[in-house]
Amino acid sequence: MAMPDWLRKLIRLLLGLAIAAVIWEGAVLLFGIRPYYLPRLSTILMSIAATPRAYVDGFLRTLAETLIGFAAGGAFGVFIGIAFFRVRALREMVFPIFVVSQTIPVIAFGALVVLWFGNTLLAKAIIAFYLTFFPVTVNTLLGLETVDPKQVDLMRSFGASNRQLLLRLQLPTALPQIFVALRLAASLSLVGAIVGEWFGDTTGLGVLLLQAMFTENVVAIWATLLAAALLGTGFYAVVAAVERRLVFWNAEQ
Amino acid sequence: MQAARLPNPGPTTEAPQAQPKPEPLLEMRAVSKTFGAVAALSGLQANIAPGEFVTVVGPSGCGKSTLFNIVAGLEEPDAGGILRFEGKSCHAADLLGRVSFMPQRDLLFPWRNVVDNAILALEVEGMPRDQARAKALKMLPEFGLAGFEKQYPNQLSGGMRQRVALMRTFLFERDLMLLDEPFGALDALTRAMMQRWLLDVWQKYRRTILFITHDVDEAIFLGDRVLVMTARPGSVKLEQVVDLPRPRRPEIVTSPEFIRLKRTLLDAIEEESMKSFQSSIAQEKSQ
Amino acid sequence: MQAARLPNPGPTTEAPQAQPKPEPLLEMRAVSKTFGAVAALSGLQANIAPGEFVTVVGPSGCGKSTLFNIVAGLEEPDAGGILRFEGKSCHAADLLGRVSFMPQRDLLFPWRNVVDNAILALEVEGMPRDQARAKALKMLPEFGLAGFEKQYPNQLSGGMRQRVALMRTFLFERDLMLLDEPFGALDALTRAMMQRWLLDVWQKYRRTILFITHDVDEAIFLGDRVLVMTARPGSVKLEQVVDLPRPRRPEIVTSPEFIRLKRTLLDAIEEESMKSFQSSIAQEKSQ
Amino acid sequence: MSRALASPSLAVQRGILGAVLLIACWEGLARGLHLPAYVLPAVSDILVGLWSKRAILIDAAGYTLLEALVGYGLGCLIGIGLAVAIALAPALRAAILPLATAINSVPVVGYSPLILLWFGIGVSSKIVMVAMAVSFTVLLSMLAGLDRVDRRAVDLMKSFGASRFGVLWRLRLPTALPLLLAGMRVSTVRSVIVAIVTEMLGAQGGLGWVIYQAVLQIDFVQVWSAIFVASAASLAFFGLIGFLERKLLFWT
Amino acid sequence: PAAEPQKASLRLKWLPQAQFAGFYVAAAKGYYKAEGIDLTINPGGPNLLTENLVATGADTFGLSGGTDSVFAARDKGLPIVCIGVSHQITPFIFVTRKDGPVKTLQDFKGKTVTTWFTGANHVLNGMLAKEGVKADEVKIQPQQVSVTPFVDGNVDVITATYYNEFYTIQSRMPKDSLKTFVAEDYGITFPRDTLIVAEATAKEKPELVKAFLRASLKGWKDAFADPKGAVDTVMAAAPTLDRAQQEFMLTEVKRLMTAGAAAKNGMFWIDADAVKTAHDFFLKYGVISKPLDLVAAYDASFIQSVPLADRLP
Ligand SMILES: Nc1ncnc2c1ncn2[C@@H]1O[C@H](COP(=O)(O)OP(=O)(O)OP(=O)(O)O)[C@@H](O)[C@H]1O
Ligand SMILES: Nc1ncnc2c1ncn2[C@@H]1O[C@H](COP(=O)(O)OP(=O)(O)OP(=O)(O)O)[C@@H](O)[C@H]1O
Ligand SMILES: [Mg+2]
Ligand SMILES: [Mg+2]
Repeated sequence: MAMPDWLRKLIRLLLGLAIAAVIWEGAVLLFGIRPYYLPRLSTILMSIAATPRAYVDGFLRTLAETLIGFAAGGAFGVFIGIAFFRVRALREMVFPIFVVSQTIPVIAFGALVVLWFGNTLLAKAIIAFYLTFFPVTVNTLLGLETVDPKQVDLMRSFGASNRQLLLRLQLPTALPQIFVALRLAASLSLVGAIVGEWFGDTTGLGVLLLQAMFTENVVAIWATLLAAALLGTGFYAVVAAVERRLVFWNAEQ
Repeated sequence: MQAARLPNPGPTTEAPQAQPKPEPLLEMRAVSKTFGAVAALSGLQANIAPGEFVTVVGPSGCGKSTLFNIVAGLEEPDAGGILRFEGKSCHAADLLGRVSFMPQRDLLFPWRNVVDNAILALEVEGMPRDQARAKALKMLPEFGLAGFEKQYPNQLSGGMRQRVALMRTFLFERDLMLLDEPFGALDALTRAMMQRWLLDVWQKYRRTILFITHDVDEAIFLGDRVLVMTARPGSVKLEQVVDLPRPRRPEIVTSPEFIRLKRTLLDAIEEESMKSFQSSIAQEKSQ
Repeated sequence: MQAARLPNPGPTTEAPQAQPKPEPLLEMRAVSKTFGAVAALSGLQANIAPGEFVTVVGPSGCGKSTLFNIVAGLEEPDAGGILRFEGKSCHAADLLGRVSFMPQRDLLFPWRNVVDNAILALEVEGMPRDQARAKALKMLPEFGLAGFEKQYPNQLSGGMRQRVALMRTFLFERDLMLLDEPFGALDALTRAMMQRWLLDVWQKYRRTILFITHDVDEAIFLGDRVLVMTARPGSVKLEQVVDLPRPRRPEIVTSPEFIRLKRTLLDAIEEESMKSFQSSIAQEKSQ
Repeated sequence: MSRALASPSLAVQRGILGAVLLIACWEGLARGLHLPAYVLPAVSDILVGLWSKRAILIDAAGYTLLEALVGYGLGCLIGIGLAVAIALAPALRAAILPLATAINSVPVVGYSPLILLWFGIGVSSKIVMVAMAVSFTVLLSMLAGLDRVDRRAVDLMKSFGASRFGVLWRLRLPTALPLLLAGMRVSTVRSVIVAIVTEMLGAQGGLGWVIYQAVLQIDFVQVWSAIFVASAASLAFFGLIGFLERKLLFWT
Repeated sequence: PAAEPQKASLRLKWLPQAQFAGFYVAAAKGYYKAEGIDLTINPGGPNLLTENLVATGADTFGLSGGTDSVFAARDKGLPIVCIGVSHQITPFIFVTRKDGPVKTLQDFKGKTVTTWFTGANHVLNGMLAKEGVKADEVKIQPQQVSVTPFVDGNVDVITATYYNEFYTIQSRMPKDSLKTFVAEDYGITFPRDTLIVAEATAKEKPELVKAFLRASLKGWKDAFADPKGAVDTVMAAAPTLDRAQQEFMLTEVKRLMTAGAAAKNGMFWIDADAVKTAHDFFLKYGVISKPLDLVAAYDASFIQSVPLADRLP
């Protein structure tokens, strides 16, 4: 039962991609779009094939940074969301500072980042983390606040401790909301990793992108964009799949 | 009250005495509760003896659920109200975890299947999951839920949901049980069976039960005492001792004593219901 | 059934005849519905004449709400089932918007106050809000909700929520009304008043009503005909015509005809309820 | 309810307390360790710098806020519009979602050469970038909110003969509102950031431009002054949406 | 040389490309190791300020923006010293269409000119001033990454480095359709790509600095001797680069590094006159707030410690 369904989805996906590819290639040829605006897909793919190692290495490195940043940001976001939910005073004191922290463009502080964390994988992961944790915090808090007070009452009447209340009622209720943020965070952590690589690094999709941008190598720009899109969509799809498994009761579609 | 013929009524022992005991399990005095402009309870006074089965009836919106929330420890009564449990004066909050409470809405958790919803309280108490599940599985047939242990709440009928909620409450074994219209959505027979079964449990384990219902027959059939509440703001209008012998047979509903009790109670309720309608209408007029 | 003494019973006209008409409003034949492994309905067959008041009773979980969902147009029956409405064969979905449906759970919207919840259907129909509100405000006292028009659902008692849901259904004026345990959470008197009121409305506007209840007294007191459903998978076990004269007085519940009808129905229901419990237990055993 | 009950003045007091503590730590750290300005200037220095450059900074902030606000508005419209389109025609979901994710998984700055190329170096390219960043967040939040609806409530609406649009307007939108507004709240800060970052890559004005210039001149006091202004603007924006949220979500 | 190689890092002003070929070649061939230095080459990036990183000690050496950024850093009190200058003449030019309306600097009036605000703008202003054109008569706009607006004719004059943008423009427009304006023609020289160290390093580890220069010079000489090999080395670090462009870049960079005083004094020569001219120029236009101690800022002693023969390309 599961197998054909799985296969059908895959085939549909591949078919969709193939159609998109044909449209792209066809449109460029048909309308004679100049390569500086939009190169042919085949040209882009060929350029990737010419130096596959660079793209594979870049992909893997960026993936690692993204994953670390995402995991840290997600965990921290949920944790802080819970802390804010529990301790109102803490939220009122710290939440505005969090908001402020999000208004600081990291890109302005490349030197500081290198200064503090060096040219390490950690530095990029930290930037990914920095972009990720805030939406998760906000949504966790929101999710925890939408719990039906009657259900809380029920649990309390069973003598549930705060911890039990949290694990058995509040977190499951907040889970759908948390996952919305996690899906967002999947994209943001990639952004963080790529921007992080702009601070003087040697491998990664961000490096490739920067290089292509400033040598005005449009084909390489698109090649890197495609690689980043693949990474981002893949990661997003994984998060969404985990969500479907964990938040089964909320599935409307 | 319909006659209930059970497949296996099981042995029923003699009922405990309904006379007020010297030391009540739960004592309430001058309990009031106001929500903003709405006074839900006002100066309520009642004693519940250990092992007693007390039923509560009253017009809709008179504060029955509010009373239960207080006894379950979920709401503090307004200042001035006195609560005593097991002889000791206490705050409502002290009662948390000491009474088993079935709320009016089933409040099942959508991410838990039937069994896991049922064992919620056991888990909270710290019982290992497997053990709790085994215990719950054994009880499923008694609640007419056998074969449904893996279903999720959105796949259940209204009555089934209520039975799951009831089972959850029963598995949380406490001296005092608060049941807020537990049989509201059950069909006549299931209801009759559950009533018999509840009486069995009560007599076997000597739990004290406070039971809200809208069905006067049910109130009399089950209770040692029936509390009739006044219209909002609620207080106790009438405490009617039900001196029918136990075990009570289903046929008892046609007995003259039963009919007499029912008449008394209905008159009291009706008076209050009328009040609550009239005050509704008066309010409407005055606007 | 408790005796209901209304403040103002109002004039009641002669009831329409309960004999099957040549042209039924709603016709169902061989209607089945399966959810995965659970067969909820199987080969159900029934006709509802225009203007008829049909009550439905049956064991909990037998498929009553499922039947209503189909008639409301929300679920398609399994292939092979035949539905005819106003003489024309149709899909379930064609019935959307043509019957007024009160679901078993109140489903009030938390962001709308009492009045705005009540006028939901009117708004959907396109009536201007002010007009709809004015209409609803006039009906509030009849539903015992006067003075509560500005409250939000989380501030209402269980019975009040149900009355708001009921009002919402009444304001959606359609020939066929489906009421799924509308009086489940009401106290005896409110319930009796609502029953009387429902009969009034029915006779005045000649709406056709399908009414699910767990209370056999209620089923007989209200209905022209009582459908008793079998245990799951549900079908019609018995169609009992209630040939009591209308208007029916509250005292009718003690009349011998009434008791006789009740006996017949209870026997039928009991048999089915037993089955559903036994099959539950059998299922349990076979696992 | 709980929100309404909480004393706002206490919340504000705590917020101020938090800010004061942070600033004190910062000032102490910078002064105590004699950190040079290019590592971390003291807050007092930044405030002095801010005051002396106030004319430039106010101009720049106006420029950036214009971009951020217009982009934000546009992004919200697009995000909500797409979500509504998906809700009305579920078949679109399979087409829109993967595309939106793919587009969004590339950092907005990655597009900057293309966007700058297509929309020029002026205000419009910033607006496009902000709109892109905001619309995705809003789309996701809104979709999640729309999907959260109770199926039985949808059934009820359908039984009243409500069209897809009727269900959407009267049921799904109110249900989605809390999540939508949370998404919009998070997006406020992002919109300012994206505007600034894009400005740093090429612009004719704005806070990002000021920061860029200041970095080149190794004037870190000015960098921080601009950041302070940006933070204040974002914070105000965030607060505004938060305020709207509390007004609109009275029932939670 | 010491038994234990000393750890050090070189922060470039940009990502790996032929502009820095010599350093990569020296590293690949082990010249640094031979001098007892375990060198890491760290690429730069947008908003990464080499002066800042070297001043704070995050990196030992830096190939920073140019004389302009060294002045700015010293002006702001960053403790860095320039130990060598790579590009002896202004590495960028202003490009217009030969058949376009702009024939002389006077024609810049009312035209759209894009430039980088990273120093090139000062050169442009200086050139215009020399010709008596006021800066506000010209529509000077920040230049974006792409040359497409120029190619499409939306911009009249564009700024281009010899080794990068000028190549890109030429790949899309024939070279003979372009007209260029060169700073040196207006008496302005703007040496760029400066090698810097922290003051502390200069004072405490002069041997390390000298060793670094020796190895780097060897690398550069090798790179110029074998341009193809040098581009291979660079492309090993950045495989997606365009080879033709890198080869072009190396040729141009060689020209810039060996122009002016370097022809006689060798690569990385610090031309005190050029530095002084630039300093006075910046002072005049208010880019730096006060006169700087040029001797302290530009320490030629390190480069002079390398025998001239090893410096000449
Ligand atoms: N949280 C609340 N805020 C405001 N008013 C409330 C709240 N809870 C209950 N009330 C009001 O208190 C009164 C009593 O409500 P309660 O739920 O106790 O009634 P009840 O006796 O259980 O009624 P029912 O039989 O209909 O369930 C009602 O008028 C209700 O509107
Ligand atoms: N969505 C669903 N998925 C799976 N099973 C369902 C679903 N809806 C209903 N069922 C099953 O169908 C059967 C009939 O349910 P239904 O709600 O129609 O019962 P009912 O007669 O209304 O019961 P009650 O009187 O308790 O409300 C039940 O066994 C229920 O578990
Ligand atoms: Mg109640
Ligand atoms: Mg049902």
